[in-house]
Amino acid sequence: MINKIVQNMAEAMAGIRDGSVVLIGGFGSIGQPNALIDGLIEQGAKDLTVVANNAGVGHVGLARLLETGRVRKIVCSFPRTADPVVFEKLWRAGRIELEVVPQGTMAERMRAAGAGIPAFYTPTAVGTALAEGKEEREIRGRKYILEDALAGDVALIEAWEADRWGNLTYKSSARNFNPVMATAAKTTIVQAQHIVELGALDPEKVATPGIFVSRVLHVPYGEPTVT
Amino acid sequence: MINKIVQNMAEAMAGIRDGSVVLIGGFGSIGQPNALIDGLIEQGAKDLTVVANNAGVGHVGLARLLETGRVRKIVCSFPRTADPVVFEKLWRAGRIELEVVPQGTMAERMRAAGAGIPAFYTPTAVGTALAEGKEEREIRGRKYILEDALAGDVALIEAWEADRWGNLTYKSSARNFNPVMATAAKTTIVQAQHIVELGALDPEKVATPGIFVSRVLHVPYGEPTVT
Amino acid sequence: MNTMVKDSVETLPACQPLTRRQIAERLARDIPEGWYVNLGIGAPLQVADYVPPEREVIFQSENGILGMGPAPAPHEINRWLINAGKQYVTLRTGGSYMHHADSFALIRGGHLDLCVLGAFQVAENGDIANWATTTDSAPAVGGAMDLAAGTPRLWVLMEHTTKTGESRLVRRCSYPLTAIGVVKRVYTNLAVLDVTPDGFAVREMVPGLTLAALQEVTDAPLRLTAT
Amino acid sequence: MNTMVKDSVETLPACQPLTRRQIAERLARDIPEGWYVNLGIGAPLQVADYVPPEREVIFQSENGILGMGPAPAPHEINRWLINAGKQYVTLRTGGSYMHHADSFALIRGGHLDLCVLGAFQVAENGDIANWATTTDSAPAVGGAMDLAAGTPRLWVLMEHTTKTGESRLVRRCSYPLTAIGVVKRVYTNLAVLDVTPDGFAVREMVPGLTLAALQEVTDAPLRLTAT
Repeated sequence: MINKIVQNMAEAMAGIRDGSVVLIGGFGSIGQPNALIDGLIEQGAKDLTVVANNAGVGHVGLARLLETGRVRKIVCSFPRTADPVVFEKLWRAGRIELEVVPQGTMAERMRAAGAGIPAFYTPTAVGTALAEGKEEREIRGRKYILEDALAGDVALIEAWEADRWGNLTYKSSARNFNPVMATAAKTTIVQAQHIVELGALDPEKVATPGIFVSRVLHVPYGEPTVT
Repeated sequence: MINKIVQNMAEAMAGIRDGSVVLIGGFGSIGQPNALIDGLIEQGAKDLTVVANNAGVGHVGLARLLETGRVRKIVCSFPRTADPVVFEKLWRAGRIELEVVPQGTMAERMRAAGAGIPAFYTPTAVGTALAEGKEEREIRGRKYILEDALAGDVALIEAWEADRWGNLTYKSSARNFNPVMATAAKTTIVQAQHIVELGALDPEKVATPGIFVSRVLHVPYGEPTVT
Repeated sequence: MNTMVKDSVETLPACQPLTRRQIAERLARDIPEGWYVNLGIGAPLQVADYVPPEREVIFQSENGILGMGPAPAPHEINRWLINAGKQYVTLRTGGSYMHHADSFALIRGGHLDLCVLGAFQVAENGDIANWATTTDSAPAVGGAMDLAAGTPRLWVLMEHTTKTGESRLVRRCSYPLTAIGVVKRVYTNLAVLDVTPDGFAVREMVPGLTLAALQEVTDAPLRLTAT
Repeated sequence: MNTMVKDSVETLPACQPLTRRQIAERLARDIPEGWYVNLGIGAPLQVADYVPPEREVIFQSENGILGMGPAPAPHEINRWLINAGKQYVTLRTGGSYMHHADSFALIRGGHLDLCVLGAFQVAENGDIANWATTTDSAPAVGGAMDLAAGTPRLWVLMEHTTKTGESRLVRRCSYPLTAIGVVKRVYTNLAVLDVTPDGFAVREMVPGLTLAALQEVTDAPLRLTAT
């Protein structure tokens, strides 16, 4: 019997290595898998590259991970938030590398990794500082730049419902980066608010099919706070 | 009030021009919008390029459209079926142009068109006859070919439910090419089995959001037959 | 015209510059029913407040909401439903959710009718600079480059000058670019201007203002729209 | 070894070649629980019949089904649910649907554990030819190239020789290629063979068959797997 549901955080985090590329879901704090991030801190992997839309707020979740000094580089679209104190300090001190990527390019680069597309052309960022060093090409009269797929070793994902095959649904705008990151990593680890019986999810409504999921941990944390 | 539901076939087909690229949904006859194809025949546009996974069966639907002689070229992955008599005759007589595209490349080329990606690299067809004339490039140690986006002037789509904003659901495997074609055409025309009130569709379950839909015609035709 | 520093708006004779809310209200009047619209974070988000609910305009938020509604009453907050500005919002009847890759595919694919962004500068060739001014804090681009490059109709909502009186409508942007040649129209506290192949054309000015006086506070050369 | 025409299988001494169903049964034994598997149309589809339901193997059909179940009873047919071979199928509990672009993103992205295809020829370097033999009828590739290029583990199920006794295991394919260097293992009516950097290695043969006798009906050179 396939059963991707793990019983504790240690099982969920098993095998994450130093130097891993870790994709972390969420847009701001909504859909961000804070319990798994805490588990990763506990687990101790270091020299990480983190891919996430934001760079953490206050001293919790992603910010707390950065604060441990285990993140060598962050790839994100918007490191600036209401309270990005941890990231800003590290960045100003030159203790973390930053790759700023347009939000849609970031999503598409991960989609490409999950879809077996090694590189694609895009109009986004043409003629801007973020196109520097990238191949530019005119196609049918318009200029584009070439962007590479962005794959993860591990994805940390937050979902609303999950079954033992790893089928997932999300709640409202908490979907955001989670489904695409699930497709882009070798190992996808999910924290789910609700565990449901196999067959309880409408086959027309599954947002991430279990094929993209490695492990599911039940984390009924309640309501997120916006930060 | 936004209302994409049209009252008759003439309204649905209005403005389709000679020389159009027409994307036609379906995999075999499942999810194939046969009523709209008949409407297109009635409408009379000619010199068409049709993009569809198959090339029609017997003398109905897509096969009937080919039989009218209005299709200059067909782009498809699998023109061979149990009874492809119409297409085979035309093709042997040199009266229709055929571009055979791997099924996944066909889907991805339309997805690219809908997603603003003009071209992408893919491993599919590398080293085969279908890669002839295409740019080959080695990326991170593997060979890929460059494929162009494939856009339509018109898409003909079959859906299960539709509301007045054009939000759509599909039934089972009748989803197939329909959602991706809906994103890839300037004008997307839908035949829907059921028209529902705005708000009746679960926001987490909408498979094609109305932004990709131009017109919806109610066609409660009942059950398809496999051919 | 050779200096960036112009007379500040406050010294303009006999006219009442619009407040930010009034600019939003003015812009909202030009959005017809049925358009799909993305409003950038900050001032542009206020535009939604001036589109009456009976005029169906469908707002998209790049974090995966199509059909975004106004802020919820405090007791009706869905804590998983935020907009791109990370404020609680609602979903309109008929709205739906999608993941980030699909959301930016929609944006990059040119499916929106309109995007409204704020900006530091707009150049007479349609270039926009809205994401970075200094290198003091970490660069943060978010979805601005995707929206600017992807949407066929980009309008900018901004003050005509900076607080120190420098024109934001310039011959060439001095700040880092967001996208090149994409702005179609600018709504400021003093005027509405089209970007044309011949530069800025003034469509309307606040009552009492003259073209000569507007030119005094504008770096780029202005002319009246041909009527 | 210099001619394609070999002694036909019928002349082999003292052994009973497997029927097609028996090859499918043999192959099914090597699929462990938990694998995601695509079975090509034709003979490979029969493999599903020999995986007992209690061993959870998840079958994908490229027309958008993940978790495909067996053929339905006649009174339980869902007419919108067909497999890639256009036969009625069922959805297993836990299964889900996706559109064609997502389905082939899954395939091309290498997420399947196994794909089983039929073939006309397999070469000792892993090349496969399975989509075209003559130019008599219109070429039809379907999803074969995507499956062959995208799946990390490709097994071929085929007769060892053609009806006229020509070997299907060859030094170099003479028919048009489907993909290059991708086949990992071949199951025939006479043997199971791995494709290795040193060519075909025989894992097992039907009882009574010798390597010398197998070599007699095989164009490519054979050796036994090192044990």
